[in-house]
Amino acid sequence: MDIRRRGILKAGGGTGVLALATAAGLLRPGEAFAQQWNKAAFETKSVADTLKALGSSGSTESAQIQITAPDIAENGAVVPLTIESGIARTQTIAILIEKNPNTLSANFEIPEGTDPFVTTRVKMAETSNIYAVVRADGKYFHAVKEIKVTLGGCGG
Amino acid sequence: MQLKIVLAFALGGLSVVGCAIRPSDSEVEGATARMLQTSFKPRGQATVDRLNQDEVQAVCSLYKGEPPEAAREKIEKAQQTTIRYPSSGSLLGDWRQGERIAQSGVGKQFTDDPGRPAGGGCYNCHQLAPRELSFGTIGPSLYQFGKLRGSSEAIQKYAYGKIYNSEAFSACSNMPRFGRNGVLTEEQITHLVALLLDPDSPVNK
Amino acid sequence: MPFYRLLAPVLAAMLPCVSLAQQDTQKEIERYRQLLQESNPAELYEARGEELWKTRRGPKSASLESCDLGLGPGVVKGAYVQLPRYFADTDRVQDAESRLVTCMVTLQGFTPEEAKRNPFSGTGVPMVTTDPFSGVGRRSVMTDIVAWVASESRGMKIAPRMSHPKEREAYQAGERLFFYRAGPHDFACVSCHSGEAKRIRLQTLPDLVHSAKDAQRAFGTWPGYRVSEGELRSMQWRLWECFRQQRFPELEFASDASIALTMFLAKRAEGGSFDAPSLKR
Amino acid sequence: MADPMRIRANMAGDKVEVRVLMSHEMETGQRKEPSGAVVPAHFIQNVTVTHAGKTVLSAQWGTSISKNPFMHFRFKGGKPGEKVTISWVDNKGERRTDEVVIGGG
Repeated sequence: MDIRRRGILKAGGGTGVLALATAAGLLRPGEAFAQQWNKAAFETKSVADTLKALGSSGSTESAQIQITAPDIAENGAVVPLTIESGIARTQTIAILIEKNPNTLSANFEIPEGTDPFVTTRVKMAETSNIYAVVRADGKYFHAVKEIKVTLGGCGG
Repeated sequence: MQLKIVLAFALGGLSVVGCAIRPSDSEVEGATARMLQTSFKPRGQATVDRLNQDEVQAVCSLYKGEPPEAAREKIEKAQQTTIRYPSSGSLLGDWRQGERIAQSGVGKQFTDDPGRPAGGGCYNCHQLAPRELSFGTIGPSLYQFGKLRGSSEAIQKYAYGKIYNSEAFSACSNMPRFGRNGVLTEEQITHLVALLLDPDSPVNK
Repeated sequence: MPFYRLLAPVLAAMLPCVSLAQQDTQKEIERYRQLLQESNPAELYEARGEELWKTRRGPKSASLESCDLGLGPGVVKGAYVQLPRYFADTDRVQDAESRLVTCMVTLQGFTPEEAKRNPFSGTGVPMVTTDPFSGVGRRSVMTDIVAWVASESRGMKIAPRMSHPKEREAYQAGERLFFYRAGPHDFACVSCHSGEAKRIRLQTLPDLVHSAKDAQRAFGTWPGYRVSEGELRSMQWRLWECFRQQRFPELEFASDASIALTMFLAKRAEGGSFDAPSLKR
Repeated sequence: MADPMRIRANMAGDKVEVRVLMSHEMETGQRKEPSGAVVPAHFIQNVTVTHAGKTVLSAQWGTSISKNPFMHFRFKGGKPGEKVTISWVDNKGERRTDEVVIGGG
């Protein structure tokens, strides 16, 4: 994939209203996320659209973001993921699952004093790339990992 | 409801458990039969008469799947006579349909729609086409089954018969008697034969 | 059908693209299971179960706190690993579930039918789509309490009793049921659970006939939270589901056959470590 | 009412290590009942973790967080005996708040 080889993800023009408001300091981070839910971002159906809805115009691949997850998940209903960012002033960590019906899975706001590290479990519809998108000092960076999904069972 | 289990376990006065400690074998037999009668209820297509054993099932239960030679021969001989070959003649169906039947494990469960055809669930227990990595190992690998044996009429008859009634070839086999027990139709079995023997089938690639 | 199940055939077709040897697949799936061990949602069921044990319920508005699980009224610690066992008051061998039914009837005043009505929790991802016990998010008081009772034996040794004649009878009948072939597929429990490292598809099956280790690990990990269904499943459910796949009629919850089989499996697992409620695929 | 969360918060060096398990169906809205009726989406949308009056983590979630969600993270500035409070609210407006006392290392 071209975009990946260059290590750059393009999001197209436009800037999300929520991201603008946060960046401009109109809302304290906790408040913004405790009370708001970025409906537009959670309805996106591609990595590029999600980035755009999150307020990014593009993202650079970074080796400082680590995705810890199994290469193969026995069941797509529960896939354990740990994202850790080594990038200074990491502000948010978002999890995107490329082949899911809706791309954006979660967006974590990391205030100062909290490690840029989070573990959670996600559902995967099928074998897919997982993107960890980090906003640090207003800029966007990402890492990507493919996770294969298998299914077991015999009654079907 | 009459269950044949009592008879089954009384066969030849043999004890399944071996060394007899209290309670006596006949007490255990009685308790087991009573449990079968009181612990299962009919649901959907799975009626309680399914608990009644035929002779094969009874003997195989009694000997825990390892019957003595005489019993083995008796079963195989009797089961041979049950095999019905299709009236149309050809035993070699369509391997593509065979692959679908081999993949599907539905059929005959109380949650299955009895109006829909059952699958063979072959991949549950056997390796077949190499591209399917999710295969079971209860039965032997059937990869290259036809490549190794050819597809002569004799091999076709063997493969058809084995799927139709495995007990005719190997008493107390773990493999269901798909034809004899009405799980698969004669036509479905010919598709499975093609999956095994057709040179174009992925099994023989 | 959940969206991630609709794609099963597609996934199966995609597997050939996976240029991984079978061994690597197994190794990565092991790693997947390891990563999941960090946290087990079974805890949520155990917590509810403990609460339910102490909650006044039923026509008599009583809790289960004086329920005798075999070690005396109210003693839960270590009770599960000594079940099934003979109970003089009912003159029956009972497993955890059937004993809880007894307590719900005698202490709380439920009818046996009420106590047995909802034995398994609803399935988030229904494998059994017409299961009357399940509905989306439907909870099972029985499953929750069994989860807690089992958790109170975690780390202990599996130690079924075999002193009363009825306990021996249950074991022996359980063994016969294990080998009992019937139905349109000629299946018995033993059809799948004999032989070293046998698999159905990719799922490894415990050899309950020849391997004490397999038997111990199998018995010692039920109840378990099943990732594939998003539900906690009990030993009673395990047997019910096995018989469904065996093409038998429906196994009655807490029935004598289910208890006898549990007795047989517990005895086969004797001395093993009880590590449930566990986390399963 | 929603079930309590299971929260563990313990010191790990100078940081507080938090693990939380929530009881929630996390319905995707894409699943069908056997009758064919679509099971409506029901999922946690917002999670907020506070300590000493300050937000130490907040999150927005979609429907692809697994049923009975689990989350693990670390923050600085907590001491044993202090409280960590976690709240969630879902798309139907149901909410749940639980707190736990930070344990030693």
